[in-house]
Amino acid sequence: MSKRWEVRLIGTGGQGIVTASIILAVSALREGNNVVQSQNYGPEVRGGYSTAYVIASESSILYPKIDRPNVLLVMTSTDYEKYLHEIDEDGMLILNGEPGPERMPDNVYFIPITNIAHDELERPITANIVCVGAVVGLTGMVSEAAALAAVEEHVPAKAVKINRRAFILGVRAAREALAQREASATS
Amino acid sequence: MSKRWEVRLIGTGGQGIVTASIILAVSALREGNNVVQSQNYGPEVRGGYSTAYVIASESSILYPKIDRPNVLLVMTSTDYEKYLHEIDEDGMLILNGEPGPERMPDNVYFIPITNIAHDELERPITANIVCVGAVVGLTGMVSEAAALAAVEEHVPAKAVKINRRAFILGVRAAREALAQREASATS
Amino acid sequence: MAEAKLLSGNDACVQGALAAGVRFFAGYPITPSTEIANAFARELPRRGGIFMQMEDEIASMGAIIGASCTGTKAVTATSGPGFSLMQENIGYAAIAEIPCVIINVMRYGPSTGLPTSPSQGDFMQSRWGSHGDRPVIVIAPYTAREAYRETGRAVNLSETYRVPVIVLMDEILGHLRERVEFRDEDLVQEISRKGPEPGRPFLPYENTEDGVPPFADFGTGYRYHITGLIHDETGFPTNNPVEVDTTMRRVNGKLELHRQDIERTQFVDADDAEILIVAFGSVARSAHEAVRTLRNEGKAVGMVRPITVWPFPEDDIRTAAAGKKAIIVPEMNLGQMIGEVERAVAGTVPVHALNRIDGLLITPHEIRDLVEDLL
Amino acid sequence: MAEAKLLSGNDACVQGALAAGVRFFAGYPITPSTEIANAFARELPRRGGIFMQMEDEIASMGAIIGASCTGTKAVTATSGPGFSLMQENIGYAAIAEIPCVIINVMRYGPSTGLPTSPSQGDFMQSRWGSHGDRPVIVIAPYTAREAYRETGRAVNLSETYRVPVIVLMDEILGHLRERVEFRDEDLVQEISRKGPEPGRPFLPYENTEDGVPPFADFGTGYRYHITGLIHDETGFPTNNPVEVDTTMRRVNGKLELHRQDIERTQFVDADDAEILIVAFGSVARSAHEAVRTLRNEGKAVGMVRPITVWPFPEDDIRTAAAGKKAIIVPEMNLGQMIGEVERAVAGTVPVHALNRIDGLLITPHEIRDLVEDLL
Amino acid sequence: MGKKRFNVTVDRTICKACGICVAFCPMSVFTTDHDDKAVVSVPERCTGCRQCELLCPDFCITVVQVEETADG
Amino acid sequence: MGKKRFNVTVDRTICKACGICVAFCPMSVFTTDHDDKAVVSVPERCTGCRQCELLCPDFCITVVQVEETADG
Amino acid sequence: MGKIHEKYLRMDKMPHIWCAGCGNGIIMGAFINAIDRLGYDKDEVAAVSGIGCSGRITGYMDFNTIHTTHGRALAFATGIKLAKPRLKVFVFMGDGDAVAIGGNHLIHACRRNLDMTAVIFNNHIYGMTGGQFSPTTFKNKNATTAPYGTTDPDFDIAQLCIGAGATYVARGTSYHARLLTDLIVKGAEHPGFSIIEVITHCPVNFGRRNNFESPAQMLLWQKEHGVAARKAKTMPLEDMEGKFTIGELYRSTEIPEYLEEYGRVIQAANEEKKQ
Amino acid sequence: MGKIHEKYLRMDKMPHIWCAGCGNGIIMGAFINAIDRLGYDKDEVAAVSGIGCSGRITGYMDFNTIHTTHGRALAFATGIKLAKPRLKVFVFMGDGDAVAIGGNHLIHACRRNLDMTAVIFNNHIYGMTGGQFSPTTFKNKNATTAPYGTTDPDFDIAQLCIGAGATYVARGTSYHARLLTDLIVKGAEHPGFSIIEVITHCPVNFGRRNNFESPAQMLLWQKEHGVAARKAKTMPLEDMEGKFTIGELYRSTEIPEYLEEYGRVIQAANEEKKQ
Ligand SMILES: Cc1ncc(C[n+]2csc(CCOP(=O)(O)OP(=O)(O)O)c2C)c(N)n1
Ligand SMILES: Cc1ncc(C[n+]2csc(CCOP(=O)(O)OP(=O)(O)O)c2C)c(N)n1
Ligand code: SF4
Ligand code: SF4
Ligand code: SF4
Ligand code: SF4
Repeated sequence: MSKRWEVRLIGTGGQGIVTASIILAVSALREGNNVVQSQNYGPEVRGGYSTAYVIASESSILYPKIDRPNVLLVMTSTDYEKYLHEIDEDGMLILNGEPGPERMPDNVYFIPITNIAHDELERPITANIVCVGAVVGLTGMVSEAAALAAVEEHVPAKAVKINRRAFILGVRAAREALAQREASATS
Repeated sequence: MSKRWEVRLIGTGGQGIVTASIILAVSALREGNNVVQSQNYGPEVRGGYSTAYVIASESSILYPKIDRPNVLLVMTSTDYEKYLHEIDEDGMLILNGEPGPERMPDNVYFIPITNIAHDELERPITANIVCVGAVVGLTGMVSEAAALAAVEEHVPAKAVKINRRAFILGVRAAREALAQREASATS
Repeated sequence: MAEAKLLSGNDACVQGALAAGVRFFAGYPITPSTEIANAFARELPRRGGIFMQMEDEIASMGAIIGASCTGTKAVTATSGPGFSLMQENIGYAAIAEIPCVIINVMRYGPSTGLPTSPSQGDFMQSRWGSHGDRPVIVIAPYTAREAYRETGRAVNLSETYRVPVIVLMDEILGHLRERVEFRDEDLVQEISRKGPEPGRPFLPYENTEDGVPPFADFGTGYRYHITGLIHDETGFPTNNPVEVDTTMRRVNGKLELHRQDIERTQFVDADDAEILIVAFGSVARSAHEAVRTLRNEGKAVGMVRPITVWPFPEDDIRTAAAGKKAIIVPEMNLGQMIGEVERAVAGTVPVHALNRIDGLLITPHEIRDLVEDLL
Repeated sequence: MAEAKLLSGNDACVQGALAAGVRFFAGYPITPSTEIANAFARELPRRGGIFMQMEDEIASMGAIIGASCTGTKAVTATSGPGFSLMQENIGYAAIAEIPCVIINVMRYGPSTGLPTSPSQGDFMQSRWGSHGDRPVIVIAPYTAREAYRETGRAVNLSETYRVPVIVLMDEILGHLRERVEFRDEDLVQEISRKGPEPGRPFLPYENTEDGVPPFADFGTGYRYHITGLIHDETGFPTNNPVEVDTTMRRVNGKLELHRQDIERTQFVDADDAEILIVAFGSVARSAHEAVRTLRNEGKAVGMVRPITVWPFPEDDIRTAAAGKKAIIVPEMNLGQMIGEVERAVAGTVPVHALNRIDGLLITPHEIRDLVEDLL
Repeated sequence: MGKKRFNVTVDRTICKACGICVAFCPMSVFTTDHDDKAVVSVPERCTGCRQCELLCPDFCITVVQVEETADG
Repeated sequence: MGKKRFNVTVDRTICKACGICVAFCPMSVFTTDHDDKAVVSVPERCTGCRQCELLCPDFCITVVQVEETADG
Repeated sequence: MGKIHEKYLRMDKMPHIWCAGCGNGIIMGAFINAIDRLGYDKDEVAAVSGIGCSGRITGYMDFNTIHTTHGRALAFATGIKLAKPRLKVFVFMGDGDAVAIGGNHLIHACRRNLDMTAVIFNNHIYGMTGGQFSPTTFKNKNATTAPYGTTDPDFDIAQLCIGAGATYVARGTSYHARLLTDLIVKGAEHPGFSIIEVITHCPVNFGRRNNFESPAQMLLWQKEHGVAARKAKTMPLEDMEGKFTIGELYRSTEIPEYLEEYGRVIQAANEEKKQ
Repeated sequence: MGKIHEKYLRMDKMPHIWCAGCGNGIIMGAFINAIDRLGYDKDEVAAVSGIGCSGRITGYMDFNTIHTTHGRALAFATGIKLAKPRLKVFVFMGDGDAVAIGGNHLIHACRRNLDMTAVIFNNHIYGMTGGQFSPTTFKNKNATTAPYGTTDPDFDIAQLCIGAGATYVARGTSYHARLLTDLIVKGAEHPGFSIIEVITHCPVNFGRRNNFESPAQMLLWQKEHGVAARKAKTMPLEDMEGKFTIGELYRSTEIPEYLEEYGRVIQAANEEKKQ
């Protein structure tokens, strides 16, 4: 890991955003990186927005905050323009949903996270693991194997199977999105 | 009042020592002096020793404590040797009781305060006013008139008469003691 | 007001508060402040005011803040242990900007300590006792006459600047009865907090130029919100960094804008002194006495006495200290104000501590001895 | 101990405390310290220890003191409002010399403030929050690894010196999970208070040479008395000035005797720096980051980080400051530690404040900018 | 006079999708949409008991009696 | 065997002259001296009820049963 | 709510911060209905709250409102009422707020009998701090500080208040919202201190951990376990097992209202002054 | 006392600081008689007190003793008992200590039912601070903070404790010293938290201000106004007017002792660990 990864996830309370970020953190850690993870508790907002983040880097991480993430995943909105200015210049923005018809900037990706969890997995609660897959698939910040191991560690024993699938579907959706982008770029 | 008077009274709780000191203070104040008065509360000792003091002076009183009083009245003991070293060089020590047969230092006076209150006044509670009379009579630190007025102000309306007598008996006992001392000095 | 009377420090505080219009007291007894509660219990009902004995000091502090929300001037009195318990709600009063006065008659601590012995051990606590940054004014009188006048002033400063004001007494002053003869300058005025300006929209935490927003008494038609959460100008909670910063800098900065009005410092023979004593409260009486004696002997010594001890009068100290040979800071604690003095003079003058921590007042003698050593 | 794990600051505190032998926790939930209570609730029963949720913070503090009287190592955890409420009993622990550890995960104050935002607003309160003069050790870690090690050390210092020890965390550290890989130097030893010496008469508050009397656990055959009144060597109340002075000077002076053992300061590129940053806690992470970047650019900047923040390492600061061009003190408050730094350097080096009070962490950027301005 | 009629509305912008109205409407007037927010599906069944109004924690629901029409 | 006999003593050095024993001894064993301190005046009346012992707040009073003498 | 909430709530502060399905909103609705029924002018109502989710209620209601410190709402309220008796003072507290840290102020308020009305939101958990057990959590429940299930015995708030000398004690639920409005109205009309305990629900921090699938299920639990006090009296004891009574539980007029008595003090003081 | 006091008191600390005739000494006597009867080893007894005249009791008794902060004795005691359950923990508090500033800790101790015994010295006044009224002062009494007579309603401590869930509640007086010893013995033997309220007297700060001429008169008042609980049940209500019951007032064994229950937590935790 030569790059310093700064990944932020935005969701609503109960969506498992914090767990997703912990899984990313543990994956990076297992691969020998330094890592910090935290979350913003809303201003005492119960059940309101929740944001979590991970920083992973080979060198030690002192300043523990993210000013502009290089990966931002938003579960709660598809309004990419609103979030574009929050990321780093060469950062990546991941949104939960289907892309609209208009042409998007190159660094914006849509992954239908909720739909995958809801329709394909029939377990909405696994959306956060789909997230993990999506981030790993799109960024390659950690190996899929490390991430999968971390997923298995952080979900209830009874739910390992379904979450493994969730992760894989997330990765797959990411690959598709990347392929599509490549296609449209070369087209 | 050219002198700085530092008067300390020692008694037990309930003997009215604090009131006595306040009366002395008010008398001095009425005669135009500066005055401070306070008391030591025992170390949370309930019903234990209580000591009160007055400082009166023409000039302003800044340091509000007495290191060595020039008048010390002790209600609770007749052991004058114990208290002699607590007073100022030219201070006066007043003890509650009858003098013993031995020869005493010139600055020690015995006034049978309890006896006067008990036997002559038949109101033990007036002992503190006898005290006031004794101090005023022995020291002349304030005029008897001023002291008497202050006494009348500080006792319950119903008890003015008896306390006036108590004061007068205190003064009288003081005069007798002075006369006696003079007599023995000249003899 | 002319007649001389014998007045204790504690009673003088009560008289001063009443003269400034205080009509509410809530407290919980504690030595050596209890006489203050006793006197309010006697005096307030005579004026139609409320004396309330609460279940503890936390509740007392809550009750006076509540009373103050209605526009009623309110006071509590306590000593060390109770003062510690009040800190959370003092912070509340500071950030919600509710005027109120706390009289702390210091006794020897920590914990139960020596309940009937004096101390100046709460000097730093009075400034820093609450969590978070909070403004506070702390005033330390040194005579009964001053206890009267300065408690009155405490009430007025609290009303004027919407800030809790602490009157820092000690056991000696509280229990000392002394001759008091009020003069014209002792007259306590009744000053009340400024209200909403008619015809102007009311913003309960308005970022006014003088740093002090108008106050609307509960029940007078302004239905606004008071909270101990950080709030914006409307009084409602915010965590927007800009608004948070604005509110906190205004609330904590407003006293700085009015230092001149708030500060009060006494200088005694300070100008031409070689040795300067910096002292407050009852210890300053000993210091003053020492100065008097030494000056009579022709020795060049003087005193600076912060009456408003917080905000600490660092400029006064710095100015007075310039060119002196040494500074002495006598305190009935293990060295608290001395830190502020050291900071103010920043190494330009050597600063000497004189601490007494045995429950007894520092004597003029001890101070004189040290002055003579240093001269 | 070698495997790397992801550990939050709050959890690290718990692990460190357990490693040092803590078997009792009493607390009352409060953001952002609650995870500490949660973790103790899970871990203590597994070790046969007691987790107790009390009715408030005052009771929590009382309960850990009580538990400690039996020889059980005891901890509580809280944040600003609760910390304010604990001050009276912290004073008690200090004067009665009962070992105990208080973890204060600082949040933005005063009052309810911004409960989920970080702050360093309790720096001064941790030293001065109780009435009277009381000793205290305050330790401020800056990583999870250090939170583990320093909480363990806090327990041990508390046991060794019979003094309350405060672990001063903040919201950022408490909630930050980070990679922790313990090395040998992180190993937390189990040190227990010294007991009565067999064959020697037991004096519970003996005026020992090292300032620390032996401690007899309740129920082990020494029937002595503990009180928050000032006491003599036997532990019974006294108001004899000589005894009072002796006890108070010993209790408040004992830490001075062991400064070397208690103090811990980190120096980062401080020797040849022209500009020195003095910072603690999470702000020191930003400062450290700034130093790293600036040094890469060849700029002569360094950092001194007090880990033990109280007693304040004034000698370390003074020595490190000598000859520097300027000192910067960044703090998430309106300027608290800076006062100590100013006092330590006594005007020999200009000291610059960098305060942030909007609920956000000071960034390395801001520090770098100021350094560059000053270079 | 015929049966009283009521107009039931849900303010979708503030509905938090808690499901209370759906569960407690005795006439099953409500169903949920894809976001689990309440939808007034069968308003004509409403008897005006106002249970939904009272139990909605977010003040989203308004039940208004409809003026009887002339031919009511 | 005859009537039991008791030895009643008051420790004058610690007696605070509160008057409780005087008031509550059912046999009026106690009187007071010039300092109002308790004096055991009529010890032979003591029946050993120990009321004085229980009620003296200062632990001054001891009631001890006297060994019966041979001719008792 | 018809349009009542638009009259009494600060609409610009809505939506409130409470989680989906939280009982706090229902109680706020029942409360403003009570105020409407009582016909109080908004300017003469003072609403005082402590810290907790429930404590946020004062931010949403258009009265003279104050959000105090944790556990101390009653102390502040006491000052307000004494200093300006014409204000109608209502105090809102969570169970932690009222009977954990604030227990002392509660029992003293009960004892004093100053004319105020307190509403306790008893959701059996510390909501705001994320689900620690409270002094009213039943046995064998899950909470973050009770990972092995709770063992502490719980308070019966109504009994506690009665023992402390309260003169009006009622219990409602958020489910029985109409009854709750009635109880608040009666409490407010009672001359003296009145306590209304409201059994309510925290779906997020209590429900999720304790096998309640939805807020509705928790309301259902209230419906099924709350028994009208009158009815309970005639029920066999074993049928009440695990249930709780609702309605007016205690009322007495023997103890005079505090300020009435204080009037006597003022009178005595002034007579003495005249002498 | 025979020689019992020489066994249990720290004779070198005598005479104690209490005023002449103060009830505190009598209660201390009754207490050490109880300990003697219980046969506890002095080393296994921990005596915990708060601040007040009554709080000074721990200084005089030869046990493991601790004099804590005002109102907090029960909190300290809770820590001691939990950390070392084999200690027999006794807690001594004044009425101000126990039900003014310390009220919250008292009700929570009642709720928790940890096996300790609390003795409350109810002299209806703040003695140590010189005679302010307390939450147990009756109406129309004189106190330094009630120069026009008290108006605050007073707590019935026993009712308060019962309301809070206490499992053993008794009331004695300093006059009925033998009964008091009995009640303390029974309280100590009760498995759980036990409260013994002792009606006692402060001749100096209550008596003198309220027309009691002597300590003896105050004891007499106790004798005349304390009615055995059993007898009271059969008495016409009007005869009880102004009187109070003494004896065991409440006892229940329904609620398990706290540490017993906590044992279950430890067990559960260890089972989980093993898994
Ligand atoms: C002195 C203090 N201690 C602790 C807290 C943290 N705290 C905030 S709310 C709360 C309890 C919340 O529970 P409850 O009172 O039942 O209200 P709810 O949130 O459930 O409505 C706690 C412990 C605080 N704010 N202040
Ligand atoms: C926090 C705190 N507040 C107040 C006090 C002062 N104080 C000491 S004892 C006491 C009350 C004494 O009354 P009580 O508890 O009934 O005991 P008694 O002296 O009558 O035995 C008070 C208010 C204190 N020590 N600490
Ligand atoms: S009750 Fe209200 S918030 Fe809940 S689903 Fe229905 S309309 Fe939405
Ligand atoms: S009861 Fe005790 S203290 Fe009182 S008079 Fe009798 S012997 Fe003395
Ligand atoms: S945490 Fe619980 S009590 Fe708080 S708002 Fe959410 S559901 Fe309501
Ligand atoms: S003041 Fe009262 S309670 Fe205290 S020792 Fe004296 S008589 Fe006893």
